[in-house]
Amino acid sequence: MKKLTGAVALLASGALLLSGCSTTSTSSTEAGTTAAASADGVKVAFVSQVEGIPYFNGFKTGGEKAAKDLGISFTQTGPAKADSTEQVKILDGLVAQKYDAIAVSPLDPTSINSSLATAAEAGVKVATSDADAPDSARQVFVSQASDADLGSTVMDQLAEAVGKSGEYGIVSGSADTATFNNWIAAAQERQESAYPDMKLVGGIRYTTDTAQALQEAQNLMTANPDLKGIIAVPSTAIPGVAQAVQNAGAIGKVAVTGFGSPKTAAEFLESGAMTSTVLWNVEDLGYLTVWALDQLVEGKEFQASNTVSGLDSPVTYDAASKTLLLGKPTVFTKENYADYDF
Amino acid sequence: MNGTLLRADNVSKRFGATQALAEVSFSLAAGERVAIMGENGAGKSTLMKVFAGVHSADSGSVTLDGTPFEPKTPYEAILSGISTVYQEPAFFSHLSVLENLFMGRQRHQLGWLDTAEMRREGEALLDRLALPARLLRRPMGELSLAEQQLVLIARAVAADVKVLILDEPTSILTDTESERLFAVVDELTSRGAGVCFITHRFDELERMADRFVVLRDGRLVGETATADRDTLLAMMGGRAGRTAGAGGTSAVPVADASDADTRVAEASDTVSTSTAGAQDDEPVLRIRSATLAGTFEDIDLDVPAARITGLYGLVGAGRTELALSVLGELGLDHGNIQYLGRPYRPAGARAALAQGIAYLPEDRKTQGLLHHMTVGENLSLAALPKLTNLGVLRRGLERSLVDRWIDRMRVKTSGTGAAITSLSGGNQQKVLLARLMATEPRLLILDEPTRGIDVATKAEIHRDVRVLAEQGIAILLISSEMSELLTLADTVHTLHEGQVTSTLRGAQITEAAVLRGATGTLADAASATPTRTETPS
Amino acid sequence: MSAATVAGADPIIRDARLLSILRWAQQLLMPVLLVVEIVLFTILSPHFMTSQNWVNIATNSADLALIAAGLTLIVIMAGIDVSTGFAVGLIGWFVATGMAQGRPPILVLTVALVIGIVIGLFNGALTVGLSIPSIVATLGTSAIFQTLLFALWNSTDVFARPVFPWLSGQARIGALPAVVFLVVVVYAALHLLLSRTTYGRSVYAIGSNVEAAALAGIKIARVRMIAYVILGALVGLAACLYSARIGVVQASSGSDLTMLAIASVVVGGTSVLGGEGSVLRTLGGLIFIAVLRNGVVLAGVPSLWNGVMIGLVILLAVSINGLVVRISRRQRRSL
Amino acid sequence: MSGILKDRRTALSVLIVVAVVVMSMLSPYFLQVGNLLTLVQYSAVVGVLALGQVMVILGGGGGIDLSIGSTMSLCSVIFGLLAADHGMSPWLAAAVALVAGSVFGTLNGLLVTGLGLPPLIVTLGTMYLYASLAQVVTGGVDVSGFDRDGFRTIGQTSVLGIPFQVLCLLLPLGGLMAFVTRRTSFGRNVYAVGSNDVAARLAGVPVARTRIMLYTISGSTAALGAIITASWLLNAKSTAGSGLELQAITIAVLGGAAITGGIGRISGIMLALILVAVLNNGLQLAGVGSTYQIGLLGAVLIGSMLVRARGQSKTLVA
Repeated sequence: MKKLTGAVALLASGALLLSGCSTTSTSSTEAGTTAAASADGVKVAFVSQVEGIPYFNGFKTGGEKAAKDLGISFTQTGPAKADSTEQVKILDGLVAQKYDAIAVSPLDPTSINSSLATAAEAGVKVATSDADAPDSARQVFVSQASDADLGSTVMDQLAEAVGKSGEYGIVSGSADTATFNNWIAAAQERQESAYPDMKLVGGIRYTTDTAQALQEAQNLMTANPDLKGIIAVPSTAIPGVAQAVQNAGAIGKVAVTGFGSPKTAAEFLESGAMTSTVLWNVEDLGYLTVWALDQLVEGKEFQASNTVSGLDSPVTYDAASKTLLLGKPTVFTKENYADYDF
Repeated sequence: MNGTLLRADNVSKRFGATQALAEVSFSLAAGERVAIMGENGAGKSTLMKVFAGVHSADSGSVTLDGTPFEPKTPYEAILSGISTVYQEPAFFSHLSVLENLFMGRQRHQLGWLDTAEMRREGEALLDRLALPARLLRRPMGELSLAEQQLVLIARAVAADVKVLILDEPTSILTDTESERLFAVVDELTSRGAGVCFITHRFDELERMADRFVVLRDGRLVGETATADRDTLLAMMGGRAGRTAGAGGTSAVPVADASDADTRVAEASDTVSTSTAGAQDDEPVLRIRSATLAGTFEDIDLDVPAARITGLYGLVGAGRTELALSVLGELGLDHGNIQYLGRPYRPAGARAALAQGIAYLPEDRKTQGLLHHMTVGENLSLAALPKLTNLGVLRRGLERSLVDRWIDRMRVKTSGTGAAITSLSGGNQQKVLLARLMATEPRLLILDEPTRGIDVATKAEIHRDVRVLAEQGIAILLISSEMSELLTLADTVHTLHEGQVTSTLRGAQITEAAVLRGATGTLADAASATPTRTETPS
Repeated sequence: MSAATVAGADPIIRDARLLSILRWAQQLLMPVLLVVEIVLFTILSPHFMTSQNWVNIATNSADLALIAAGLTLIVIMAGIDVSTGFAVGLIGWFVATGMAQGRPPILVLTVALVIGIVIGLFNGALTVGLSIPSIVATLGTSAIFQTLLFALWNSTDVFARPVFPWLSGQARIGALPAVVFLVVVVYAALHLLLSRTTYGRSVYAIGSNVEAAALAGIKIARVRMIAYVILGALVGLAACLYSARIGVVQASSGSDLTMLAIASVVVGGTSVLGGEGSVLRTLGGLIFIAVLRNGVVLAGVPSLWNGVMIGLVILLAVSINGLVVRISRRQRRSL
Repeated sequence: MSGILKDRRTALSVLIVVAVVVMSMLSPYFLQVGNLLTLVQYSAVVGVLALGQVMVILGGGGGIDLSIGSTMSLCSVIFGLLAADHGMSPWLAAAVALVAGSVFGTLNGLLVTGLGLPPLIVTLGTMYLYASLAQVVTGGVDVSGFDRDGFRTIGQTSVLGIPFQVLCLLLPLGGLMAFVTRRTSFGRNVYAVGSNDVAARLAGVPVARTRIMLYTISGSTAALGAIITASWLLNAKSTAGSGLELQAITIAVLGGAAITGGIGRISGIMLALILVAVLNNGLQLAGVGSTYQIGLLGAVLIGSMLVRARGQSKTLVA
């Protein structure tokens, strides 16, 4: 009996292990290399903040498209959970694999600096994209939209939905993600200057996952019966907050907007629990990032305004802050979300 | 008497170097009460555990009701009708008495407990042993040891029992409680069950059993139908010639001196002759009116240097607790202890060791051995403070200390790096004794130093202890083994229910006197301390 | 059994009385703390004592309640399971996927229960069959479940409709959410199982003294295995509730439930050393923690303080427990 | 064969060789010197924590420290706030953080031994407590701005090509622990207490003091982990240590420490650390995501327990 159970357990754990491995080899989410291997062997890579969420999937789609257009090879990878230590490890691993250029979306502005410096010393072109590390050795920052633009856009959306007055709350992601904090700060600034009749209640609620976001949103509504709107910051908070509004039967009473990919928000845009979500065209951002990396590898200078063949509008470059700016934020609503696949 | 119920033929059992049972044949008839007698380590418990399914015999056969009986687990034995109440019982201290009574054989329908029925039966069961019904709901762990014992007896009786085995059931029971037990036993035997007792109490023998079987060193050495104390003692100790005439000045019995080292015997003689002089000296340890509520009361005890002071008492008499209180591991409600002529406050085993008081614990396995460690590590543990330099071990020093003691105690081991578990029980015990000796103590408290040890090693340990006393160390020897005390002790104090009942010196140390003291029957020895009135519970 | 215990007369009985008073205090601790907590929050926030808020508390902790109930059985037997959270996430993925594909609800529910039981059997095989310490075994399986969930999730959030509408906490029976009745039924059933059946007695017996239990003929491996299966089935059920409540399954789904479930059991007063405890105590601990997590937010304390409160309550509860054990040991005069 | 299996260190060495061979086949970059050096670099933090954890486990009595990750987080923010916001020299702040870590550890030890509480639950409580306190004092936001006085030396420089934190912290600490456990009376006491605490007490070993010390040590190693991370990332986070407690326990058990205490060697822990580092890094290079590494670690943990369970049952029966 004992031997049998032993054998069964051994088999089972072996099977689990195998299934884990086989899934890995078939799924190409975190380390997919575009089929179009380059003739000149240029390899570029991007380190995301967290593996595989729809947002970074969209990024990858764009990046792969650019790699194909440019005839280079592109790899995207990232940590399983938002953890800067993991991110640094991954970056170092890529340097060891002798990539020509690497872009990172750093979780915080300092952690990766030394690794970026080491990479630059080793002759790797380094860039930041999606989020910045201003004091690092990065040669360019590919910015989706300025923090100020994003913050004010989301606040404008909310103000419009609630009629420019009343109480609102903010449910954010983990407190130590710099970009989230920047967006929130910008949104609050916009509210104070443009919508004095609106009032933030309950402070900023930090959450780590969807379940917690759900509870925080619920409690916000309970503690503030007059609450008219909620801003949900990252993609993990959006389903939780919207679900809470939906569960409470408060659709139409409490407006939800936030920063999230249209796919994450789709259900709720459709049901009306969310009025809109603000982001940028992340596929374009991926495209631009790979293009920028290629430019660096080729040794080409950025112009004040660059025309990128795969993108609709020209991209501005600020030489002082070494920043490429994709453009204005995009607002996704019930009407247009279906056009985007991320 | 309707024929044989339980029968063992030529049963042998060996544990390592110890022959626990050697070709023992034994039978129990229906309706019969048999007392199994013998000294500690004689094999009584082992024989009973073979019946109870705890051990399986190496050779020989057992039959129950005429059919071969080879229980693989204790539970199988219980199902076959053999119930056992062990000396150190296993029960569920968190659960209520009711749950303890019925664990494993609850009244139920499809797993659904019939609590009302069990409560009725439980009350009846407790009533048979004169226990109040209110105990049923109390957690077992909150009962007194005697109550726990009675509940376990009730539990054993409740089963459809053919053979009931009781291992020292009455040692912690008061007379009234014992009487209830006997009444229940009578009832069982009248219904055709057989009962086996293991006991040390001579005063109840006639009340207890129809037949007496004596084991010695794993062999069945005699049977008798009369509870004649001298005959039984003679069979148990194999020293018939001595017990009656133990009137010499030497405490070392002649019979045992033959297999002891003559040098030691001589030494013992010198010690004995100087007894009078030593009496005037300040004892190494002087205990006055030591009391720990509910455990022992008003104990006066002197442990002089270069002497072996014996403390005899049955299990539960409070002997180990007294030792632990002196160490400071258990509390002391009041009392006055002097050590080396100065007031002494017990502050734990560590402090005691630092002052030269070493304690050899009763239970080698749970209180002595470091199972995962080597012989050397086990041996040097207590002496480590002396073997370090700013906390760093001085390995050379440690090795030479270990080698010296292994050599001196003649420990049989493949090396100091051998696992302690690879040694025989006797050699493990020698290592533990060496551990204490390496600290160079002034006072050595030995608690059952030879329990469960083979005869040859036992003799060696006895010789070692004597040599130690000879070197001037004060030794307090706690033992429930009569022959050990008779062989070694210069003075014997008997302890009964937490009180010193008699103090025997030299010629006064006879089995009869010791037993009288330990069983609470009025001590008649001249030097006995006045017995206090017993507190009924 | 310690070798150094001894019987005495009156003092022991007196000590026993003192001890039972302490035990009584120990049992009253949780209700008293709960009342204090509720009064405090009612004063601090006008929105706390509202029916809507209580409904929120109840629906938000229903899945946790189911896990904690099952875990209580394991803990009474001196075991532990630190894999429940990711097991919920893993099963939740199957539930959400099944519902998204429009499978019949009853089938989805059955699949959830079956996977839960398989997970329970797997944990059981490792700890019972192969005698791996339960903390180590479930630490390992937790990592494996996490990875499996991640592999299945494969970067795609799965949006789930409730398996049955009443599982989401929306449906009411009278004024109460239907899930509350589910929780009550599960707790009542487990309470009866523990207190009124031979199986329940065996669970306590194993936790109290394994050797004595073997001696009493209890089939220890089977009893422990069944407990893991019960926990597994409850985890499966909890996964249905969880995915219905949150509405989405992601890579980290369920991860926070593990420690909260253990905390509920412990705060309730079930001893991790085994032999003592009940699902009713767990329910008390669970309500305490759920109310705390809710009330702290309503009272305007930043959510970052949550852990401080939970940590302090765990330490308080376990300290009182420890004090009782310590005093009882002193009274028993054992080493 | 069973004799070889019984010594965990032999099995681990074989596994390491196998893993290195497999990994170098999976990725051509694996066996390059630069990679091997970065490989060990990441082991420093979790290695330091595992060394603390194994001490607690060795001490027996159900000893385990679930709070080391949280202690690390709390020490990290204490360090960060002192060095960045209060302008203290980072080295002095690091010293303060070490003291703070040992205090947090001692608190665990006092609760466990003083009140005789189960370590699993005590450290579960302090795990919540310390992690939450770290969040509360910083408001959850990272602290940075202490890159002064050469503080980055610890995490970002190399000596003789070997990362500083490995050569000058992890290896010396490992050596020190090995020395302490094998060559000092304290170490002997640890094994004695873990093997049989009643026997140890009766033989004059200060059981409570020894156990409290073990928690103090594990608290200090957590603080050391916080300092290394802070220097490496130049950023002090309130979540710096989250999740590391489980990794540390895993490495300790994988390295041969019996969860019941009294058995285990520091050398085994170091080997387990290398194995885990090789697996993590190799899979990273082979493009396997870090979540799969977690699963593999879980499977290795269970697998290693199977070997132990079989080996042990043999020795126990004998």
